[in-house]
Amino acid sequence: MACTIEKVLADAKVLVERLKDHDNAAESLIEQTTTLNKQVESMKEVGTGIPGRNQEDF
Amino acid sequence: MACTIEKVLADAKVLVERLKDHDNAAESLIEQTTTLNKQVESMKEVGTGIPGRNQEDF
Amino acid sequence: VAANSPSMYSQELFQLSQYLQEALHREQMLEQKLATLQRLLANTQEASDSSWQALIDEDRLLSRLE
Amino acid sequence: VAANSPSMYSQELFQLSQYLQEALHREQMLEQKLATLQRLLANTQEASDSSWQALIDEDRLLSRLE
Repeated sequence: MACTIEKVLADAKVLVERLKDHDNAAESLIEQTTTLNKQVESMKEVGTGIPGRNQEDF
Repeated sequence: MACTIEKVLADAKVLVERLKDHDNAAESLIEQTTTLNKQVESMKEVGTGIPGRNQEDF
Repeated sequence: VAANSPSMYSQELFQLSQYLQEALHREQMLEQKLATLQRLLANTQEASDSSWQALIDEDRLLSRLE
Repeated sequence: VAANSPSMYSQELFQLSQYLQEALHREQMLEQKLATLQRLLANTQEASDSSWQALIDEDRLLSRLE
């Protein structure tokens, strides 16, 4: 394709749109990871299940 | 700053460099997440600790 | 800078076009990695859900035994 | 297209400059999110390590009781 300013402008426009989409995708990843983090933290708090036992007992 | 082709070229160059760096950062995130995934999968396999008990017993 | 010089603009347009192609390519690679992260996190969440549910079930069982 | 027309190139250069500024800004926002993800994953790994270690310790204790 001829190297024109129109082609360059079109590429720049596409690049901006893709960066917006993937910035939004990264935001979703943060939400996903936050949910996972909360559950893993809760499991750490609960311990491994035997009632009355603390991890400090080991 | 004057809107010159040199400024535009400089910006484009910076953009390419940052995209490379952050593509590498994303690769590190994949390694980090893979490690976490393996551990969480192992914990699922091990169960919650009482020997001889299977999760199917519930 | 001779603003009306076609050959200078052609060189710079070419360089600019190269940068933008490289930026688009690199951005696509980054996007693929984000998609991979999404899948890995989903799998990890699923495994964590299993363990969490097992803790809850065990707790209910032990409560009934008390 | 009149290749030697300064005013056309000025308009397009301006638009191009705008796009690149927006791309740089958006890319910085994305980079911040990647940094946040790195921290969240590190915290999650730490909590998971604790639970994993507790499982190992419990297993050792139960082995000695048998």
